[in-house]
Amino acid sequence: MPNMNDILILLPELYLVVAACVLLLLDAFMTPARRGVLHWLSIGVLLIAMYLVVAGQPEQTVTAFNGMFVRDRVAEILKVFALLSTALVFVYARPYLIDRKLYVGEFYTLTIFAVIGIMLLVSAGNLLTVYLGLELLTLSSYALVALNRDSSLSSEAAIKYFVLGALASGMLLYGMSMVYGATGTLDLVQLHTAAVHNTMPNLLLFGLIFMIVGIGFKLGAAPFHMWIPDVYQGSPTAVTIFIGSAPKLAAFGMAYRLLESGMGDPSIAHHWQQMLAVLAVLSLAIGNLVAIVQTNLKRVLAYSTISHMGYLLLGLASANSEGYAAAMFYAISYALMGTAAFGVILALARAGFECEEVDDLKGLNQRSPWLAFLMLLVMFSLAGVPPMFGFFAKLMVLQAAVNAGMLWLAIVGAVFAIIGLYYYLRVVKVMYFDKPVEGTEHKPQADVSLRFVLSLNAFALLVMGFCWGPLLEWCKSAFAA
Amino acid sequence: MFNHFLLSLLIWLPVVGAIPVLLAGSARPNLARWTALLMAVLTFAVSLVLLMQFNADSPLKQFTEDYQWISALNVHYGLAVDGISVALILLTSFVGILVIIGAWDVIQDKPHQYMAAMLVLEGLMIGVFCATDALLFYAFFEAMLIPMFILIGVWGGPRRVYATLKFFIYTFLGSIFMLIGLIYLYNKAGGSFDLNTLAGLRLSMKEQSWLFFAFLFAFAVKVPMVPVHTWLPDAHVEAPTGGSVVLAAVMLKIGGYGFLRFSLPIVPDASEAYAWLVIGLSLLAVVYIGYIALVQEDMKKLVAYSSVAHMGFVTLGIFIAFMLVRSDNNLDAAKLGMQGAMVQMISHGFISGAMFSCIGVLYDRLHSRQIKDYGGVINVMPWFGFFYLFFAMANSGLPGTSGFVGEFMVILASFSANPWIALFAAFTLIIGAAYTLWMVKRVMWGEITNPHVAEMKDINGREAFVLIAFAAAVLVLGVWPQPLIHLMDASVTQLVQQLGNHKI
Amino acid sequence: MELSTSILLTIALAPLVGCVLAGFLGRFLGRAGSHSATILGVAISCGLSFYVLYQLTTGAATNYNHNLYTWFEIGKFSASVGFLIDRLTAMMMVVVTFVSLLVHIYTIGYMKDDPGYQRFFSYISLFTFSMLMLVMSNNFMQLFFGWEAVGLVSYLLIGFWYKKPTAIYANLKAFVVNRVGDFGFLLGIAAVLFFLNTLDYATAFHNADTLIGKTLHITSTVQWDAATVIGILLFIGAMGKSAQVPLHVWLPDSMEGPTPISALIHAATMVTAGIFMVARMSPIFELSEGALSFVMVIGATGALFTGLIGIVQNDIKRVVAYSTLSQLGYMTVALGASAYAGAVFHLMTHAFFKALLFLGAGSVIIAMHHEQDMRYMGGLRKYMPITWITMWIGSLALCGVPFFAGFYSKDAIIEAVGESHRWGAGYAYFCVLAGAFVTATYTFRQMYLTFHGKERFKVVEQHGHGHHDEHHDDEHHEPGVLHHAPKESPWVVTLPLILLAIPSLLIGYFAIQPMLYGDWFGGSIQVHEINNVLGKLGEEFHGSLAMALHGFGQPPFWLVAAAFAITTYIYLFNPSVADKIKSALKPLWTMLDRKYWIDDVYYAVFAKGGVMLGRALWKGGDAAVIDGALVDGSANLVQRIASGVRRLQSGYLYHYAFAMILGLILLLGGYWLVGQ
Amino acid sequence: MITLSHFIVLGAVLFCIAVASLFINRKNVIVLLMSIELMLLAVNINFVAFSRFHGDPAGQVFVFFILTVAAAETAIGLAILVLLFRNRSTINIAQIDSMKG
Repeated sequence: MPNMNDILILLPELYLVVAACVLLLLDAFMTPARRGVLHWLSIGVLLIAMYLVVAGQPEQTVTAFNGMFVRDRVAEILKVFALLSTALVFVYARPYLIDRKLYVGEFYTLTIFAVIGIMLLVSAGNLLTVYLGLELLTLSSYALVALNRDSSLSSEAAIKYFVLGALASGMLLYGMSMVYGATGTLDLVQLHTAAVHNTMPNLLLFGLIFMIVGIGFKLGAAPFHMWIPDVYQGSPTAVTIFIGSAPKLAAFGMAYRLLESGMGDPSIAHHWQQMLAVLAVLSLAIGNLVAIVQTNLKRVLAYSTISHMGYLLLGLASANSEGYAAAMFYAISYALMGTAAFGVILALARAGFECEEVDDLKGLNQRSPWLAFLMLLVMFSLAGVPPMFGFFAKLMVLQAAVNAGMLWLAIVGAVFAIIGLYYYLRVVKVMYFDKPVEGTEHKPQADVSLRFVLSLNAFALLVMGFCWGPLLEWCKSAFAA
Repeated sequence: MFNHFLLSLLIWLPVVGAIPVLLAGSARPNLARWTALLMAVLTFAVSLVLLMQFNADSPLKQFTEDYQWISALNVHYGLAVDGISVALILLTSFVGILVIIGAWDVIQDKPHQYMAAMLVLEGLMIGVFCATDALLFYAFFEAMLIPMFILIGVWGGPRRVYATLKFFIYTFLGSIFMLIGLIYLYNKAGGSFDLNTLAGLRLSMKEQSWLFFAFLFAFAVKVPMVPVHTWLPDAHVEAPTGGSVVLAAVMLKIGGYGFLRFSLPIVPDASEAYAWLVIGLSLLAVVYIGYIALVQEDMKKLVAYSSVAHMGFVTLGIFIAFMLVRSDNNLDAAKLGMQGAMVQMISHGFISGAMFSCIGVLYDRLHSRQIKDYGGVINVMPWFGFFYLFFAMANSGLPGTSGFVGEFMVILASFSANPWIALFAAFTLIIGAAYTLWMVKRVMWGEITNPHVAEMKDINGREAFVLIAFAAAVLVLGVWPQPLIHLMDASVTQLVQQLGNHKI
Repeated sequence: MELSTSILLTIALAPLVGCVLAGFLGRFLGRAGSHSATILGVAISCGLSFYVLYQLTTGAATNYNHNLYTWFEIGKFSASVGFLIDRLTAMMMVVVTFVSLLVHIYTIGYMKDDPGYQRFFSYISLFTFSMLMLVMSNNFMQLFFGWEAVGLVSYLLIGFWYKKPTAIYANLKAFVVNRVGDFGFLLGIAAVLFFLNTLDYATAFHNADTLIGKTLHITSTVQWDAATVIGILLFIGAMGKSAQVPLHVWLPDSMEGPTPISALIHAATMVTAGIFMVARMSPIFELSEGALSFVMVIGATGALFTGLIGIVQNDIKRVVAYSTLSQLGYMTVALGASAYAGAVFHLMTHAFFKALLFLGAGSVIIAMHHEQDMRYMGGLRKYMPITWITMWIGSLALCGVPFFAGFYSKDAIIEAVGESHRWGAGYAYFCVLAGAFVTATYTFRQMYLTFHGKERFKVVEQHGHGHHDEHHDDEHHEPGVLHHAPKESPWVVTLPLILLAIPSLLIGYFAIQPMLYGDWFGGSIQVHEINNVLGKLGEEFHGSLAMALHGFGQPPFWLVAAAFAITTYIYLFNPSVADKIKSALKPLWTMLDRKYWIDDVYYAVFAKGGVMLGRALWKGGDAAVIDGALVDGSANLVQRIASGVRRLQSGYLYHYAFAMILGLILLLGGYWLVGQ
Repeated sequence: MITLSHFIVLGAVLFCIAVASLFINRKNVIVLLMSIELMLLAVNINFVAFSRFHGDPAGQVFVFFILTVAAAETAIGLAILVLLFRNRSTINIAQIDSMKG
């Protein structure tokens, strides 16, 4: 029987579920004019959840519901940043949603449900919880992508996302079934030991491969990346920014739970290490190469995401505590960079103008030097140029890879960093070196909260370049043996 | 008490100083200019304090600052200087003032951003010369690219985008491999980026070779050495005057400095084994680039190519020391070569900075850098002509100017290693004079053929100040280099002694 | 008692002060102020130089050798700025400052209408300073400083009229050719440092004997004698500066500069720096037979063959220029024969009479309104008697007619070469002997064409045309047409002529005994006993008078006399013969007129060829291979790959699904392969 | 005798059919939804078979969850399908390619 202690461990998630339902009800009874209340309330809900996560964090790792749910440092950090980036998404998205008549309660509730999915996923202690968390997240995401019901691109993106997502979760489930067949357990902790002494190693590894396909899809690693560009482009930018940030943390969490908690024994780990390395190389190559020839800014960022997931995989593939810390560090940095990058796009978009093309940024420094400067910070951070946060994140994963004896992988990562540099610089070039196109001199959004928070977000990338130590230590402490 | 944070002050004063400059905004350009000048002068003043407080007789690093930066990774915020660093810091802060004065009313488009970028650049370059932690060094080394990228891209010429992207990506390409090398060393050293610790590591020849090429690639691009030099002419041609000045005067030196701080102490055995390669490339820079400079039609490109040729002496001087120490055990000749390389770095900073300033003066009047558009400039700009000729002579290594000192010492030292090396190096006397003076002939002398040249006005007080400052530096260094040499002597001696340590 | 440092410093720096005053403040000082300042500076230098020479000659003071300050000090190597003053130096200082002073004065007249008046004075004072630094140096570094600094001033002065295309071509050529010499010179200095570990003269010469037996590894099997290498490398520097074959091509072109500097720099002082340098380095050169033979052969070649070109020149200054080349050859031959004192002695006498000839030529040029072509002169003696007489004195001295200064120095050289048994001495002896005939031929030809015979110019009085306007800037006047009758030059021009004529006449008579045979130079010049040709000659020397009288019976004199007879016949009595000879010896004449095609070959190979090579390397190496193929090529390659990969993202759902399944198969297949 | 491997093979065959139809079918989106259902059913067979094999009920519990989620998934899928048809008047997969590259 679940006892009170289990409930307490699950408190942030339960709180969010209740809050989401309340918000849903509120939305139903509130006039559209007072939707601002809902907006701020949603942000407040997320921040309170963040507080609950941090404040209720037990000293030791604890589990609830017979190990179905794990509350450890890893989960805590991932949840904090998932909630934080979602709160940022809410702040950035509002003017955009208002302009497009998408300023509806569903956006908030669906997003919060997706966040609950993320939180469940990163805390999963059982294959079943992994599946449930994942589905909660993805089902909400499908709906979010299709939020703009009148957009044909949106619905195209949604159907692609849906079909491919279903295929991926089917494969994940198929893999899980085989792992279950090979070991006879769904519990990840038991799986860890059972996996070593199983009687059907081939079946286990077969299942592992199918699970990696699921993980790869969630991360958006090549060759399971095909949905990313189209979904990023087709979704309303307010949704793209969400899909591009918090779910990456979830994907890392899922990979960590399945691979390290479940299959982390070195005798098995070396199998998936090699597979992840292959995925990493493919992601780096495809992401960086194809991004060069993109003209749509959202697609550029989509391919950039793919390449960044390649770097994240570098850390994961190291399969040691350092590597996990580096990968988590990377996921966090990417979540912050992704929200900031899309935040700038949101700040520039207006009714009837999406600011989707790279060329839409032409001469931004003339029109709005401040936003141009923020975007510059973000781009250099994404490119991994010191002293920006993104550089140190790259440094950590490269270091992890070298330390794990995968020097060649680090070199591949380095080479593709150079190719990737080009398209980030191209964005800066467009903003700073090109003259504005006549007639496109849109004023950016004047929303104070957006500008203020976006500034904080972008400057955090610079400031974190100087004091990334505490965060790194926090990440490392999560994986300390 | 001041000394405990003197270096930090030097680095961060201009960087933080850029903020009020930026805030002055484009609406108040003069406020921005004066603030920028104030910051640059303050920085120079602080660097003079550094020079006065510095004990040149000690080979030890001084003004040490060492704080744990990222304890999780054992990265330190470690700063310290030896004589070589002090000299380069002085050069940087000196040039820092002159580029701001030089850009005063030349930059009309967003002057506040220009000045701010210059200040940030200055601070970061000083940071490179101070860092004792490899990661900190790397951070400064790369961060520098951002303001320079903006400077060339925003205020540059017609092909600025191509040039600045090429500059950025080329340099990044070079250094990213160094980063991998540093990470490797970090792991090897059990988790330290401290340069002293890295220098004490024992490394097999194979490891050293890989690391050597990683470092070589990074610094060879920066210096730049043949054949990875092609970004430089493009960057120079397109950069605004101030950008070119800083690029040539200081940024290239970071390549040479990197060799001293990384290649020599960390991988001495591989450096010895591949010294022939670097020396060969250096000589190629002198001869091959000399011929290319001869036929340039764009003044800036010509000076850019001549920079490549002159920087060849820096790498030659540094690596000739290996042959001298390891094969002949001729420590004094090695010191001579190394000192020559150092003096050449400083001197080239002044001369190339001055040459680019001169071309900037011409460009501001005629908006052309093509040699063929000029001719007979001396007729209308006699004072300018004097400076132009003076710097041209310095560029061709005339004794009495700083351009001679370094090359002289390097040639003397390389003769001790191998007369053939000296023979090729000394070829600069001929080809350097040929390309520089041929340009002078076509630009300065002769009848005025272009009517626009006839309307050009001689330099104004601001331009004269910049040129006089450069000229004074070139002359003083040329007539009496000993103070500079003394400043660096203890450090160079120690470096040369370290060359003898085998690390296998 | 030693010489006083302050006096020496004053000697060196006074002209520099004059230079700075005239150069930077010339606009405020005005013309008179500028020339006064510079002349005062040089006059102080000159006076003190004479005083120093006096002190050293009388023994009132001893040699001076001290460093003023350290230029650099690195380990055991150091270079300083300092002075070494012995009799050799003092003599050079006197020659330099004396000629310079006279040229300064002369310039007042010669340049009086030139807009660059102040600039010119500034330059020649700078030259005096540089030359003094060169001769007074006590180490190789400072020597090189002076060496290049005089090159710089030479560059500036040849291109003084910077609007003239020929002038700015000539100065570039002069500088670059000199740099070829300096290239060797610098390597020579490097070799000195390598073998002797010092740049200081005194130490280097003291240890010079340690060079014996040392070799330089050229390749693993070839080794060259250290002293020979050093000697030849240093001498390459002298070949550039002293215009020895094959680096002589710049000197005739340098006549594009104003005449005073042709006299000062390109005749009397700068071009003799090489001779001085070799004499100074005698302790090193003495160690190498090979280097000295090299010196002798080069010098002899120059002495004869450049003189031949002088015969066919029509430009009055170019004749003197080729004569300078030839005389420099004589000096070099003397060096090669170990007759260093003879070379230096000839250097001194040559400085006086050649300066005289140049300044005289300048005086003629003033009178002819800057017409330099001798074919439009003739019969000038009655217009300008002082110039005429003084130039005859100079010419006779040049030809080596007994009692004139040139006789003593030149005859000594010829005899010394005759005494020498060094490899190449026979060839050299032939060259210098034949050279005597050649010298006389072009000299007398020049004198006759200029001062004697019919007037080949017309005077067309032209009024209302300002004198100033049609100065040398006016290049397009009709040849041979003058607007005023030629007249004698003002006193500032003639006074220097007279003052130079005196030593041209007398100095040889008085100075030969101590300088050549009396060990006046003391330890400044060191000659090994077996090489001491002058010592042998000294045994037969019985005073200047006897030598001159003896000279009348010697082959050189008869060669001069023969030349005199031939030229007198041709140019005074039967001018048409000249043209007949010219057409009869057409190929020979063409060869001389084209200067043995050396300039053409250099231009084609080094200038044109260099530019072509540069362009090929630039377009082929940098632009095509490095930038085109490697840099932009790889960027394009990446772009092309990217465009290809991009097409995989087809937009079709079933392709996306297929890609995922392919990925799955890839992982499965990889696992299967690893399993195998 | 029907053994575990028969079930596994059946699951595998079903799974393969489902996956294959996902990319072989180029006409109708509804067929895709059906394939997805089929894929999940294949998984379910696996789970039930393994659950029986290990004597562990957890696998069967998993199946219930999968069935529930599949229902939700299909609901969302159909909703998206309606949207798509409303916006484009077609549900032909071969025509859904406005975003590519």
